[in-house]
Amino acid sequence: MSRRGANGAIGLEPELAISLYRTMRLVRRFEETCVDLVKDNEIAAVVHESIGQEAVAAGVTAALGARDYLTSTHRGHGHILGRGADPTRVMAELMGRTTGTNRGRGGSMHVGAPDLGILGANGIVGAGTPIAVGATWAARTDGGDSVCAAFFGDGAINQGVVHEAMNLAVIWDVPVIFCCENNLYAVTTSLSDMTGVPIIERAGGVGMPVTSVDGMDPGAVHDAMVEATARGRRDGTPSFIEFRTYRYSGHHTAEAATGVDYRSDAEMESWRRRDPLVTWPERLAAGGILAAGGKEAIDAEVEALIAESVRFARNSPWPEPAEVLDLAYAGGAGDGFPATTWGGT
Amino acid sequence: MSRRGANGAIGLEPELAISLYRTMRLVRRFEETCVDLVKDNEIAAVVHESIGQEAVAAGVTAALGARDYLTSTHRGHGHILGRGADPTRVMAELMGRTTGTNRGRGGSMHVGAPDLGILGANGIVGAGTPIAVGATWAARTDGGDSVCAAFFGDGAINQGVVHEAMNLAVIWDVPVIFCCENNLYAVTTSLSDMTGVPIIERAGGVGMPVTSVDGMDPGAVHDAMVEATARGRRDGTPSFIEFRTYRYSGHHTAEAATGVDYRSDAEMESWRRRDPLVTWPERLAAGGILAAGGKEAIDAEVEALIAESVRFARNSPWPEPAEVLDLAYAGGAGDGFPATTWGGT
Amino acid sequence: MARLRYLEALRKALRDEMIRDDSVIVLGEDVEAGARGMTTGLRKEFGAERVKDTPISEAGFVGFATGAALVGKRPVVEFQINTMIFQSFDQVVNQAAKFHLMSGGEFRVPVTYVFAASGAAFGNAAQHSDHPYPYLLHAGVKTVMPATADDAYGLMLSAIRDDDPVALFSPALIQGRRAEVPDEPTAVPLGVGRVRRPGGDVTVVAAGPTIPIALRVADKMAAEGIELEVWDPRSLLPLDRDGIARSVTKTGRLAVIDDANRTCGFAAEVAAFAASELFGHLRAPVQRVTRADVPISFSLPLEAAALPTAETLEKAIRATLAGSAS
Amino acid sequence: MARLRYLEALRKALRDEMIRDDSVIVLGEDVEAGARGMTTGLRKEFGAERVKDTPISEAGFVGFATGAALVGKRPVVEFQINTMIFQSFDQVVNQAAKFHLMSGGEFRVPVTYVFAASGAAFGNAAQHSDHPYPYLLHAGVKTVMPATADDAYGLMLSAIRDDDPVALFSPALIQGRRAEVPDEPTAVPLGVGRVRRPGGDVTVVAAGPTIPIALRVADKMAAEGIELEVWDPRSLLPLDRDGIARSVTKTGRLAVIDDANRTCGFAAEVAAFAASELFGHLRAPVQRVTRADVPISFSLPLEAAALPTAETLEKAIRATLAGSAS
Ligand SMILES: Cc1ncc(C[n+]2csc(CCOP(=O)(O)OP(=O)(O)O)c2C)c(N)n1
Ligand SMILES: Cc1ncc(C[n+]2csc(CCOP(=O)(O)OP(=O)(O)O)c2C)c(N)n1
Ligand SMILES: [Mg+2]
Ligand SMILES: [Mg+2]
Repeated sequence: MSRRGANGAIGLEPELAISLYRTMRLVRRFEETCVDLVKDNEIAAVVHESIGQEAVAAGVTAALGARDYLTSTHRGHGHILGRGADPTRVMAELMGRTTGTNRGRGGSMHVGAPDLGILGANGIVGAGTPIAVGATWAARTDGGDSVCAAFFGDGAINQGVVHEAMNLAVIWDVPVIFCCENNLYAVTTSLSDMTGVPIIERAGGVGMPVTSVDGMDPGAVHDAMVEATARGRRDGTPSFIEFRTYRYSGHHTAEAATGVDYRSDAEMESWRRRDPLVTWPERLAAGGILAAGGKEAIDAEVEALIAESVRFARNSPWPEPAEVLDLAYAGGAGDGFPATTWGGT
Repeated sequence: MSRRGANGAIGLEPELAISLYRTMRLVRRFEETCVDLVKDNEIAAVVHESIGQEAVAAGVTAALGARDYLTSTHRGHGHILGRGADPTRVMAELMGRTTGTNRGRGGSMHVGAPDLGILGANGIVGAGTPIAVGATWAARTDGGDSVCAAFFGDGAINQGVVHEAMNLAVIWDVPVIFCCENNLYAVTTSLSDMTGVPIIERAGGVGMPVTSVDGMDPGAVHDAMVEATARGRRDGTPSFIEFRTYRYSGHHTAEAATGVDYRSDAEMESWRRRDPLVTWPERLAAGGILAAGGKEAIDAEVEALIAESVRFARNSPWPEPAEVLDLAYAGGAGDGFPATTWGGT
Repeated sequence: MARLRYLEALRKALRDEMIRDDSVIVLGEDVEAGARGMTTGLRKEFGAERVKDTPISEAGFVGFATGAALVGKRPVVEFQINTMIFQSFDQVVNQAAKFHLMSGGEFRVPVTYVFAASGAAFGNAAQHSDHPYPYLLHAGVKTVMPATADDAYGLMLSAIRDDDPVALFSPALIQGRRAEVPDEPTAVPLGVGRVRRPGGDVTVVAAGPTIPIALRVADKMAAEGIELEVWDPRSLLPLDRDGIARSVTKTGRLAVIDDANRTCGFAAEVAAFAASELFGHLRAPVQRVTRADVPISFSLPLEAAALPTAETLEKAIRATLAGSAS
Repeated sequence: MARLRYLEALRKALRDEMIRDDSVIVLGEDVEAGARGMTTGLRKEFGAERVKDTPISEAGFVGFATGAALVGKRPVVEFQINTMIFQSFDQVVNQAAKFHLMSGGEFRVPVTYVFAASGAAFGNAAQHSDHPYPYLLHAGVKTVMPATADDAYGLMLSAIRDDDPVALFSPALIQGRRAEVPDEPTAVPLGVGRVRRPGGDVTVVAAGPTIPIALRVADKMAAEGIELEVWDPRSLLPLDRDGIARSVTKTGRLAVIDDANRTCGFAAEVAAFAASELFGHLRAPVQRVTRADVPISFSLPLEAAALPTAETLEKAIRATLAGSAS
């Protein structure tokens, strides 16, 4: 992993600093495009946008190595794309096509990719955390030094299974980095109403190093991850990192239609002023890392990629209804499974 | 509640100090009798003895008031008897008779008693804790000052639901006293292998006052409870108390038959030397609280009570098979429940 | 009478009961803001002690509701997503559902579990598309699934007033539908079914989201002179077996269309009941039209292929008329 | 061949697979000490990395097993108590069981869940006496329940080698029974039933702890000249429907005796299958002999009254011979 170079305020290798911007830009534009596609019924149901939280995804994934793992959440496009999943295949997945990462079976909340160590996004709050611990433990039994970034939100801290998973990681020395994206809300409920103490105390009580960092600063995110992953690789210590961040959109694309109202304009405004898509390139420019026109070039490249993703997805085939049972079981659903005579196809 | 009097080493009102002994003696002899009855097949299945842990049950329950609540565990005879349940009816329950506290439907792991605020023992590790929080919250909505002692073991600290329950108590100001009987083992597993930090740190991380006391000293147990209940009544604060204790028997009456071996003789011996059934009356005698012959009189009284319990239970009727469906539902299992045509009776 | 949407009817029933009975409280994720529609405005009207947002702690708050019920409350617990029952499974089936018996009848647990927007609904994918009532039926938990706004209203009243845990499923696909709902509280008792459309040729047992499907097929086949009797149990446990028996005695033919998984599902229960108790009246194989026992895929063609449909029902009905298994 | 107890056969199968395949690991509460018998000695033989005691965190360690399976292990998870599946229900039915499909076939979850001493056993009371396989069947989880030591051995091998989650129930009431078990690893495939006793008059489908009951009734009735065919599916999902069909085609009569709850239970599934697919062969009502759909009371007379028994089975068989519902 690239460590701090000698670039003053930024303190990261220029290449890395720029790639963080590129990731954030990719995620932002990917999701903005998804929102349009949901409106147009080209993406079914809803998507949970991470718009505003891109710095976390970019910083965390940039700190992972090739043999590391990641578990994601309902709000996971950033994690997946940051980790290097092909946007065309992710877009195809979101549009339900056979060319998708999950052949259209998963959709937005279940994107996975074995070759990238992405052990699935998860539609169930907190449920990915014990899976992360088990996979990472298993991967290290043959002497490997894998670590894992297990994402979840502030709301997930109140799920019992997250607590159980953290304890398993502690007692069995499994270097999962519990990456808590604290965007202050779980749907409409405010974190401050749902816990009696700062979120890192909850994790600290289980017995792992904890830290809280500015989730609007991809460099700070990255640095915290580098420290946690190094410690984890070395001696198996899990870590908990709180990333203080904010989602600019609603809980999902259908929130507006429900008429709920739980955030003040002032609050939203204050976080918008810290938009990493604006502040980070400004810092890069000020530090001389991003030359004039550099941002625009990245933006154009991202734009082309997104356009290509949508084109690819639109041109991809839908699964056939007759395939409905094909993946019910790893060995197929043969004789003896009611599915085969349920009469549907 | 009786607070400390002026009795030197003991520091409790003499009456209370003596009643703690009586409770411990009752529980000890009740359970020793149960062990015999299990051997003779007069009690079905197994019982989980709390022999060695009586000081916790006695001290905790002595600090509760009339309108307080209690949830118990698989190892709950002490909690139930300490709270004042009639030993004859508890014994009848354990022997499966209609005169039992639960009409024979519950058995050892499910004893309950609404009039005493005993909201059930529970065969599922940790499962009573959220029930305790809900009941205590509800009881206080009309301005009452109830608190609740929710018992569980050291092993239960790793159940997610216990963590969830503790958090609910914190955020909703529900004065449940989380009474953790740390007897160092969950069946054969050692607490030190199953958590990375001292048990009270786990609870402390959720945001409530925690303390750890000597669970072999009923006076210390009682004092800690008095402090916690007073705080709870006053401002709704939940508390967590670790009682360091030890079970002299196996996990349950059938353990010996399984041949497991997980505790050293030296360890067992060291805890036996601290047996509260021996040390407490010695201290009472030394402090002049228990006059010569006082212990023997209590012991004789307890013996008579136990004998009467067994007699009562033996002479009580068994439920009739035809009653099998009667308590399936609060309104009975009428038409429309498959039970009624299952053909069994 | 007012013409209300299903979801509005649930809300009205809940509100009416909260007015009538102080012990009724509401718990769940985002119930204060009313994210799921059923609880909108209730926090403001009834206050913080009676309408409580919970943390994302399903086992914890279900257990909490049990405790509150033991000492006199009548909690209504909203599950934001149908599969959230899984997180709290022990607290529902091993605690709340068994408490009355285990206590020798000393305690009661009058809790209502509402499953908001249950079932599949166009792209919710594998973890959010289940219709998990058969798990509760197997556990002996009273369970209702209204198909129309009037029944939603009446069954919600009964559920809240019942002294046992009752689960109410509010299927995503029908909770926007409207019907006339009485202004005065009128409870629909548990365990009483309803003929949705009378007919003499084939009994079609359907429930919740499969009622509109069954009615559509009935309309279509009526044009050919085939009269389906669409029979809605409304309450899945207790189950109005006498009502099913009356219908099958008349028609001699039974098809069950159900939106849960097939194996050990509700359709299996109805079919098994018929195979035992109505055998002498059956003139043809019982037909089960269900989900395909496969997790629901995200992609819409696969989602549709896994769900029970008008086409599969029609096929099954033609099979039973021909006297063959489908 | 060695004459082994059922539990010893499970242990032998597990040990043989651990020797054969390094990726097999064992997780559960008190598996190191072998509190439940199946894992005794394995920690010593295979070491700390392959035999791991877990905290009392069922959801956590089931999820852990899923994760380990995703990257190449074959975990065997022992549930100390049958109802512990409830704590981990989401991790089993909403995660492990759906993972393969949700991932578009990219991941496999070869985990075996063993339910030690499942079912009722003389005084374990309401929370420890369930036989929760119908929940898993409804969720589509492959499930086996061997009735004899040889099948326990052979099905355990198949379960471990299978690339999907498989649940194995080891009923308390029969896991002490002995049978001849081959010395060489011989797998019993999933989905293949077995005639336990041939007979031409009535097909009795039984499984696990109800096999000895069915055989007892068969012996008794044989004295009267009534020949029961006792048919053991062994694997409940996949289910050898062809085998059931062969038997019912011959006998024309079917009784199912099952140790789970009645509503939406395994007996309901078999009865529903027969009512659809075997209708033309049935000469009498299908009989379901099950638990009574009530939590199991502690008191022995009530426990016995709630379970399926030889008496109720005999009554049901006489009813089917008389052509009536029981
Ligand atoms: C166990 C569980 N409970 C409830 C839900 C419904 N739900 C989906 S996302 C969400 C909020 C999650 O909040 P948080 O963890 O803070 O993540 P964020 O949405 O803010 O990214 C809820 C309640 C769920 N999917 N899983
Ligand atoms: C959720 C759950 N998991 C496992 C069990 C099986 N079990 C019963 S008691 C017990 C050990 C409990 O240990 P601890 O909480 O320390 O209480 P102790 O027995 O020491 O009093 C276990 C694992 C159970 N009853 N419930
Ligand atoms: Mg959040
Ligand atoms: Mg313990």
